[in-house]
Amino acid sequence: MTVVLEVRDLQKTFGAVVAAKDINVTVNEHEIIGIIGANGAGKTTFVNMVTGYLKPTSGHIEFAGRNIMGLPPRDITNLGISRSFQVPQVFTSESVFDNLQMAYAITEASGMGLLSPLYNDERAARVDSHLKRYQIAEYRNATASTLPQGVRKLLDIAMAAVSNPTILMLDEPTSGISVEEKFGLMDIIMEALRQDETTVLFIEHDMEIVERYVSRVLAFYQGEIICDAPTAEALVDSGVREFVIGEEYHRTRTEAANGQSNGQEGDDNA
Amino acid sequence: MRYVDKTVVGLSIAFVVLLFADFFMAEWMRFIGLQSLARGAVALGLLVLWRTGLVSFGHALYFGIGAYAAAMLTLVGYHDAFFLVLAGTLASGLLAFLLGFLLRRYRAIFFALLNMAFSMILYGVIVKTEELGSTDGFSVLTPTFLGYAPQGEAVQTTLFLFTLVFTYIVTVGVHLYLKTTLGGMSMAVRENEIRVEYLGYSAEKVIHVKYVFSGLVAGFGGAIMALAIGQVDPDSMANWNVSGEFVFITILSGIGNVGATYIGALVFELIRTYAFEYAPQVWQFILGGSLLAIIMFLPDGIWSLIDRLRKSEG
Amino acid sequence: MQELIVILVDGLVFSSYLFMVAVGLTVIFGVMKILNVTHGSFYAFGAYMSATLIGAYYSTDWPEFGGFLAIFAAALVVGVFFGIVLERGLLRFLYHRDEHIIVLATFAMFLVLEDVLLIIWGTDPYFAFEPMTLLGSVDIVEMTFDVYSLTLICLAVVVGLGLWLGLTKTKWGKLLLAVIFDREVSQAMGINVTVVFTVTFVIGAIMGALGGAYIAPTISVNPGIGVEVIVLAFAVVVIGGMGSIPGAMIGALLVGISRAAAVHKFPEIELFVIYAIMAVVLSIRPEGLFAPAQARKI
Amino acid sequence: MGILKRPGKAALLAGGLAAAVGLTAGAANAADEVVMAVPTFLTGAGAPAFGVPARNGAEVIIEAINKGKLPAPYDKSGKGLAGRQIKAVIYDESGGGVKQVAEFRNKVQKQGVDLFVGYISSGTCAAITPVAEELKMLTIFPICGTPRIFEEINKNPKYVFRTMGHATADGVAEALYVKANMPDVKGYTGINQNYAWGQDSWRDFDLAMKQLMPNVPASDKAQWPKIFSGQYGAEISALMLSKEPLVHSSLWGGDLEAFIFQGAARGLFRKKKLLFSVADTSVYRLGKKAPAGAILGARGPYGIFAAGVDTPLNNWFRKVYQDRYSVPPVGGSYQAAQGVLAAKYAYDAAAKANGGKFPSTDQVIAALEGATYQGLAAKVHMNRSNGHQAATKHMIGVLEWDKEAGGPIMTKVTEFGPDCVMPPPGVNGTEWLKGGMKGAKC
Repeated sequence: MTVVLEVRDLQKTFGAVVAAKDINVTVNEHEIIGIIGANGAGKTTFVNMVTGYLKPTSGHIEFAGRNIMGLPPRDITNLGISRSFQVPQVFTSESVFDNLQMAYAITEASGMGLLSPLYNDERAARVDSHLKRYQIAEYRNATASTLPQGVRKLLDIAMAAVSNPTILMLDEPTSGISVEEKFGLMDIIMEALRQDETTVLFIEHDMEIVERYVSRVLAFYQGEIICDAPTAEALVDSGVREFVIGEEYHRTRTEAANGQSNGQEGDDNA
Repeated sequence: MRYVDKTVVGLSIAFVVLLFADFFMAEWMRFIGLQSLARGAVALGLLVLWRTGLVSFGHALYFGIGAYAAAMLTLVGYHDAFFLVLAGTLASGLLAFLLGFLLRRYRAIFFALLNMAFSMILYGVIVKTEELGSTDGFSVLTPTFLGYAPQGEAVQTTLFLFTLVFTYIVTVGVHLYLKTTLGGMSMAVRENEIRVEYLGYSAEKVIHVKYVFSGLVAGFGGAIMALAIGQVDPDSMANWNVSGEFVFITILSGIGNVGATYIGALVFELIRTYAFEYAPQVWQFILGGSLLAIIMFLPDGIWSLIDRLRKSEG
Repeated sequence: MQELIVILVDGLVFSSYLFMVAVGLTVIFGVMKILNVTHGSFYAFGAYMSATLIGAYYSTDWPEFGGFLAIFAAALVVGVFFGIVLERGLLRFLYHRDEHIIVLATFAMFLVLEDVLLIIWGTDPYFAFEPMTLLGSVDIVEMTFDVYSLTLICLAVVVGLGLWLGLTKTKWGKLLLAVIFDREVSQAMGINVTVVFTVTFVIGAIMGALGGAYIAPTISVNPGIGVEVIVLAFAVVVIGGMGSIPGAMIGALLVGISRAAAVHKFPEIELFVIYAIMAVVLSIRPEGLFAPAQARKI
Repeated sequence: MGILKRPGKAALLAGGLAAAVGLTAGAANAADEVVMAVPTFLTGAGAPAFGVPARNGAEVIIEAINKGKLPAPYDKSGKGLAGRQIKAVIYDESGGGVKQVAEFRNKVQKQGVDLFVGYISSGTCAAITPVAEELKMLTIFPICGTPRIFEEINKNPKYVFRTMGHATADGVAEALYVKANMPDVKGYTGINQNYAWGQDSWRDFDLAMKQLMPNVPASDKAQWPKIFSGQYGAEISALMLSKEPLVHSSLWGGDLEAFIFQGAARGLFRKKKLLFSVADTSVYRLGKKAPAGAILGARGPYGIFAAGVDTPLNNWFRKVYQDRYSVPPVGGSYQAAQGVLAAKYAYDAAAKANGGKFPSTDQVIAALEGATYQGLAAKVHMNRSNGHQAATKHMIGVLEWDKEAGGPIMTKVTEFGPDCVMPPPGVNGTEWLKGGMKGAKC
């Protein structure tokens, strides 16, 4: 197995607040990893640091054999780590097609290519096939702001996947989605990403989702990783049960589905 | 499928019509036309920024630099319009490139006001420079055109042709540019910078490119203005209310189409000219009143009238 | 030593003038996020109204000191009238629009009011020097100063402290801060944002008018005085940080004292002082000395 | 960014609009009138000091010309300009040179103006000169002062005239007056607005002083307040602390009045001798507030300096003006009136030379070039710059309050002949000053 991402001794402090401490993770190619933890445990901070949105206070992040710490998100994206957002980040007043067309254009064009027309038939064909894979083709001409939440989430993830990244980090792909839709949504995403052989890390609160799609779990508590183990092992870990699942398991499923609008953790939607 | 760009067609027809009209137009109208082209060019630069979600309240800075650069070169013996306009354009572009490194970090009202602050600094520098006539400014001699030195009415006719050709090229260029990936990124940056970053491109870079671009066309407009009027002075070229007029024109035009900026500039000139003529005591009242009326009742500018017209037809 | 003290006094007087001219602008910006170009008109109308009322007052044989009341009455009349008319009659229709559009609307309104001013008062200047004459002069370090200008310092301190205390210590102020912090949440919490906006705008307008009204006795009230004030107030507010009252105070002090020093030491560069300070501050802290950083980092 | 379906139409519309409006020529004017454009400050700070008095002065004269009611020596030349009525187009000079050039073209090409009599700001005059020559438009500048008009901008004017001495004369006359009346002065400083005209005023006075009183030092801390700043606290302190007893100032209008209020409250005028080059614009308005004892100039026998000139023309003008506007005429009123009189003189003289027929512009110009005509209170000699630049006598005096008459009055007035204060024909003012004012006939 090839190591694609290696994080060593990552620290992040905001003044006196420690948001991340002694984070050490190694990610192998084609792994599907679930990131769990209570609100404010440091999950989004971790994703923000790896994707360059937040600069770690200290530590080391190595991706594809080079140190990417301190690089801005665009450089990290271009190197092959992409991400989606808990609150979908799309071009709200544009159509779904235009959103993806722009995503393709930015991904594909560089240098003088930026001065070639935005629209071309080949690109349009790629956009349409992408729409089909994420099963949102029927919304092709709808304005992004009018989309149902699930479709908007799919669009957000589809845009992140346009560049065919080595690693895709999904920040709570199922938050704000009704229980009935969750598995359908995840099926679409995971199938598309499996075809692309993308390595996936995703933040998730729903343990059923974690159990079903994930091979390995990173459990966060107070800025630290308290457990890094295969899914089955992690879910019975005492620390995880006490500090992560304990809370989650005492909720009913509906509450879990509706209670995801956490305002404290992360600031990726600032 | 052969795709025919109707804006290009429209601009080309207008270009040809005006080209011929140049030789028949009343002198005062040609002069108003020249000013409209010059101011419209600045508004075009603002349109490009506006589509990115940014408004500058200080583009008199680039207008002024373009005008003064061209005018100052005439002081040291250069008179060729091609050279002067190119120099004015590039001087502004260069300044925009340098200031862009700072300004691209700001958005919204802060961006608008920082621009205004820089334009005021230029204003102060000019007022303090007695060699450049301080507040009086100085006159710009009639330019030559690749060795051709027109006299009398031919000066304006030639200058109009010259301006028309370059405005046409610039405007079609801008229109085509807006259809490219980089041009289209205006929308992306305006809508969601975070997404642009996570698609792997720098939003600041997009803004910087557009800023330089708007500086270039504003400088172009300034240089043309200096040659058309034959005079530069800080109050008409670099003061804050001049910047306000450019934003006025942009609002008047709407940002729907590149050609609209020139119509907006023309309407602006006509309002001002007629207000000055028929109500010399209250021309500011009329100007301000028209602006308010447009803001209140025609929020998307003149272009929206044309859109409405089209909708009602079809 | 004498020169130093004189510079300080001159600087304080000019700073107070700048503060009085800028404070209304910063109050309105702070709460409503509107850069109000009409501020220049408030100043001009305040000055004209003040000159008119002072003139009317001194044509009676009422006690001389009452003339000062005319100044404040003028500021109130102008501020309340224009504040309500402009906010209710124009701005409220524009709150949902781009902030640039609102600035431009106030610019348009300024143009309109410039001519309204001419229609009401004509082009002849108005004098209202009685209050200034009344207070006489005083010698400090063998330099004669007129007392009226020195009272400007007191006025600036009172206005500055009053606004600051009003904002931080009163219930109203706290409501205001809530609105500044988050307009929508405040609305959800039951704060009547509409009233807050109207009141803020009126207060800002009164401040602008008070600047003009109080300055009127020391100047010739002329057409065009409003334009000059816009740029000056704008510069002070940008230096101090837009929307910050302490910022406006620091900005005014910085510009005022530097300018006084320049006048005494290097009069050639006087014109430049304000722009130079602005350039330096902007290149180091473009959001101004006291405003929270607004630049997006991504 | 919707794809536009029929954008060509709008562009066509614009082109068509432009062409259609453009192809219709400017408004035709009645053949029996002369359209005279009178640009002057109607708005802004320049209006009360210069613009409105100038407009009033021009209006009084134009009305009298049209009715044929001017007193001698214009009482026998009939109504109007060479028999045609003047249609005055009075408009605002505000907005800077560029805007005024645009407006000039509009007035010529669209409104069919026949001649211009106006412009107050040196900046506007400088901007207008080349355009007036290009458009072959007879243009008379009655007020603006910069010598650059005929020294730099156009040395061979054909269409542009100025009917008043230029600013160099101010500096020379002031320095001559100081030399004669304050021979022991220990030094001089200044307070001038930091813009083109203020900068020129100080330079000319300074140069003239250096020639006439080479041992009297100038302060290196002359004050340069921003124009229209209105706040002079620090400047007044600095002036009071300076050791130079004489203060030169070209402040005008609202700035001047504010400076006087603020200076008077602090005793500046008791401590320093002030020399104001254009303060006559404010003396009547200031009344008792005007600083008695200050030296005043007005670049000629205008305004308060003309108060004692007892000619039918001047007496008539003062009376009509006072009756109509309830204030006495000031410098700007006189100067504008003098500009209109130049047109009256030139059209009538040209008609006479043309056998009584209405003259062409070239004939009018020929009549005015090098002419000497009667202004309101002095002869105007058009004998500089190929007959396009006027020279008149110059007057400087000390302002006092006349208790008996209850008004301001000039005392200790010195008259300077035109050839004493103006550089000789063909000589650049600044070089003339630097070279020791050779050829001055005082």
